[in-house]
Amino acid sequence: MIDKRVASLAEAVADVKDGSTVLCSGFGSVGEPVELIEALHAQGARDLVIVANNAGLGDTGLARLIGSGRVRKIICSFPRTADPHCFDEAYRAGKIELELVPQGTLSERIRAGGAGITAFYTRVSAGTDIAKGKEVRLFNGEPHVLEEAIRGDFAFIRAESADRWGNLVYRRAARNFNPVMACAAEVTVAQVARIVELGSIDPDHVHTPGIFVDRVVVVPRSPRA
Amino acid sequence: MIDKRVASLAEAVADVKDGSTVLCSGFGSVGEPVELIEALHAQGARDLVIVANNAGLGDTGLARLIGSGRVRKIICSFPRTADPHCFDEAYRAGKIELELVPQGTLSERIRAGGAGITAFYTRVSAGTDIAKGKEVRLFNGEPHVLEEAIRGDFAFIRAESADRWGNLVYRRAARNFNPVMACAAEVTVAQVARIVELGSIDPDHVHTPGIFVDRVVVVPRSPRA
Amino acid sequence: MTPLSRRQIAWRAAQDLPDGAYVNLGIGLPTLVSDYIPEGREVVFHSENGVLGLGPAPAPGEEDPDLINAGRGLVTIVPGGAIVHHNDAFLIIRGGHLDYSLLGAFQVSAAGDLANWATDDPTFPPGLGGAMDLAVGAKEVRVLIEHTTKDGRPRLVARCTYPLTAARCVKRIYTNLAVLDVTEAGFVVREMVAGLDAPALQRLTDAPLAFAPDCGVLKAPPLGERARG
Amino acid sequence: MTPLSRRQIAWRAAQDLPDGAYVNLGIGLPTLVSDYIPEGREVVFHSENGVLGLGPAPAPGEEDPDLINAGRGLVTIVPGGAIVHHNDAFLIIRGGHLDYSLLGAFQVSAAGDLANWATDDPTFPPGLGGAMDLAVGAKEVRVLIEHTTKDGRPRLVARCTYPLTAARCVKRIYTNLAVLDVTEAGFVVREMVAGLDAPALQRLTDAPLAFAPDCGVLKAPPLGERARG
Repeated sequence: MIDKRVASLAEAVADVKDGSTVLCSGFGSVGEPVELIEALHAQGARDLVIVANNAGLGDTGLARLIGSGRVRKIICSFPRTADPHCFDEAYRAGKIELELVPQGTLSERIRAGGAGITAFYTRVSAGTDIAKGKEVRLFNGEPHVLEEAIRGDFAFIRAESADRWGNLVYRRAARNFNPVMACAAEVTVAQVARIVELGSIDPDHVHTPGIFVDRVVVVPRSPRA
Repeated sequence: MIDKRVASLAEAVADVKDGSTVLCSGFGSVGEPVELIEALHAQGARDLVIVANNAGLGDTGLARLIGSGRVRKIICSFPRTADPHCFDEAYRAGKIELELVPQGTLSERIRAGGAGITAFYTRVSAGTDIAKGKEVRLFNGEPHVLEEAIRGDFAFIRAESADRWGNLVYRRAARNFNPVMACAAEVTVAQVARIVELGSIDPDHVHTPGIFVDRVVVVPRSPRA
Repeated sequence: MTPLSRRQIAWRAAQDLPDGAYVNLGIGLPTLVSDYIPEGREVVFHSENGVLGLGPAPAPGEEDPDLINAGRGLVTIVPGGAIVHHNDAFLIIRGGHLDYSLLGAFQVSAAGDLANWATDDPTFPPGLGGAMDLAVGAKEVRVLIEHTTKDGRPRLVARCTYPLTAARCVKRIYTNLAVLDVTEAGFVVREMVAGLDAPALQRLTDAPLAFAPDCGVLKAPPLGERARG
Repeated sequence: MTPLSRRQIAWRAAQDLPDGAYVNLGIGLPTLVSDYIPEGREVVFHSENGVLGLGPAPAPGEEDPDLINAGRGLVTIVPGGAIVHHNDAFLIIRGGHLDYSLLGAFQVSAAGDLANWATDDPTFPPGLGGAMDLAVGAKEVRVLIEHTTKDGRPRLVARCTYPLTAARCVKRIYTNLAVLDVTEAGFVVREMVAGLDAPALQRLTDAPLAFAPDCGVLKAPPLGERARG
């Protein structure tokens, strides 16, 4: 029997080792698996490489992880969200390495990691400072940048509902990076608002099939503010 | 007002020119826009390049187009379906050029065409006859083949339902190549079993957003055999 | 001479979007554009975080915390809207599926070069977001921008001094003072606000300006800050 | 000596699939495997055309024309199943998400080379399908194959004479006569049918065979053609 449910957040993140690469979904706080990241903070792993769109806001989730000095490097597109003081302080103090990637290239590199595509050529960033040091090649007379796949040791994602096989359904714009990151890690851990019966999700409406998901942990949504 | 409905199959394919590249969806006959292809046959365009998984079966759809000598070249993964006599005859007579592509590479090249990814490296086919003449490059010591994007002048696809914006919903395994090909052509034409009211498809359940679809023509499903 | 307000710049840009257009709205000024589409037109707004059919800000009490735009502002989704994941949101952008990308900017050059992701302040962490993808991928890139910085320096320049987002990508610019096209010959002014003359606009611009023969008056109706904005 | 039937080969391969495995079934013999998963195990079958959770053939009257497997046979979908588009079906394949790929073959070499897409007959149009993707992408590739051709020539060979699908990819082979692993040292026989001895099996194989110390008897229950098959 396939049952990917785990009993606690602590159990869900227990085996993240120092030095791991962790893909963290979300666009700002929407779709962010903030409780998983908080559990990782409590677990204590250090020297992490984080792949995310942002670099945390306020003092929770990614921001706390960065503020506590656990993150060696962040690969992201937009570290400047509302109140990014944890990242800002670490960045200004030279305590965190930043690899800045255009958002679409970031998403595509993660997808490539999940899809068995080792590298690809894109026009995005050609001729800019971001392409410095990267291979550039002409196709149809236009410069293209070679970009390589990204994979995680772990992916932390967040969904609205799941069945015990790990089939996931998202709500509205909380989908964002979740289906992409779910594909691209050795271990994908999903925090979900609720568990539904196996077979209750129409196969045509599954957003992330369970084949991509290793662990599911329930974190009820807080009441809407 | 956005209204992508066209009144007839003939109108939907009227501007396909001789020499066009046409992406035709379907896996065998499931998800195949057979009435659109029949309309193209009636329209008379010649010297076509067809991109499809198969090369037609029996005497309808792609098979008829090939049998009538309208197809100069086919790019596909598996020409040998049940009763492929139209393709077989043309192939044996040297009347059709065949570019054989692994199915996943075919799908990925089409997606790349839709996604603005000009080329990519994959391990698939490295070291085989299919990779002959292609650029091979080592990543992590393993040979990879460089594959380039495919785009169509037209994509013919098939869906279960559509709204007037061209948002599409598929049923079960009839989804197959449809969402992929919808993205990768200058003009995407969808035959659909029925039109539904704008707003009646849950935004979380749209399979192909209307941004990819230029024309929608209704072809009721024939009663199930 | 009365410069346009930020909302009036957004209003002006909205008037040029044709019925049926698919349009991405970048962070900042552009996100205001969706409030001002003329009656009777259907324009589909795309947001890099996977929303197609972005609607106006929600009425009080109708906020959905899972529905935000690229600037993390709460939005609605219109009938006919669709949600896609991030990778498909950028397939749409990079694959040339958007008719227009409306972007903010620090600087735009007379060649259409765009700089909108980093300044020359090394202590200010840069932020790319989807700007590079949008600048390269959309069929047409338009910029909404204040004509000068707060301390009066031109943002429309002969050459960008800030790092580029993409070269030669901007086709039209809406500022608080003028509407300009970027042509092979550089900036061409299509409209400017009443009370401003050509020499005055030129003094606020760091690249030679040409003026269209039919150069018109840039005007917009009075627009209050919307209660729901 | 009684060789296994095609359904018995499928049955034998099914016994080795562990609970929770994600498995692709190739065209032909492998598609029969889903009928024979032991009671109490949940194995999720994937089909290249975008079905996860492939179930058995439908009961008469319950056919769904939109639900087919890679061989175009009508199938069902189990509770917990999911549909994906073709590109995601191959993301799953190429991205290493499948635990096992079960494939048919024309030839397999002692090095694990697989040939299953073209013969040496130039008038026979070749067909790749998803075989190259599956051979490279799955965590483990297993082959189901008749031990010899209809006219008695070996299919397990020292070197493939037909064009390769992929080199060094096959780890285990189920034939009508034996179960073999492909090791660094070549074919190792794990089981063979009763009544067959090592020299006899060697004569039907075009590469040296080693025999596992615990080499067992290959057996399968009698299996009729299922009414619903």
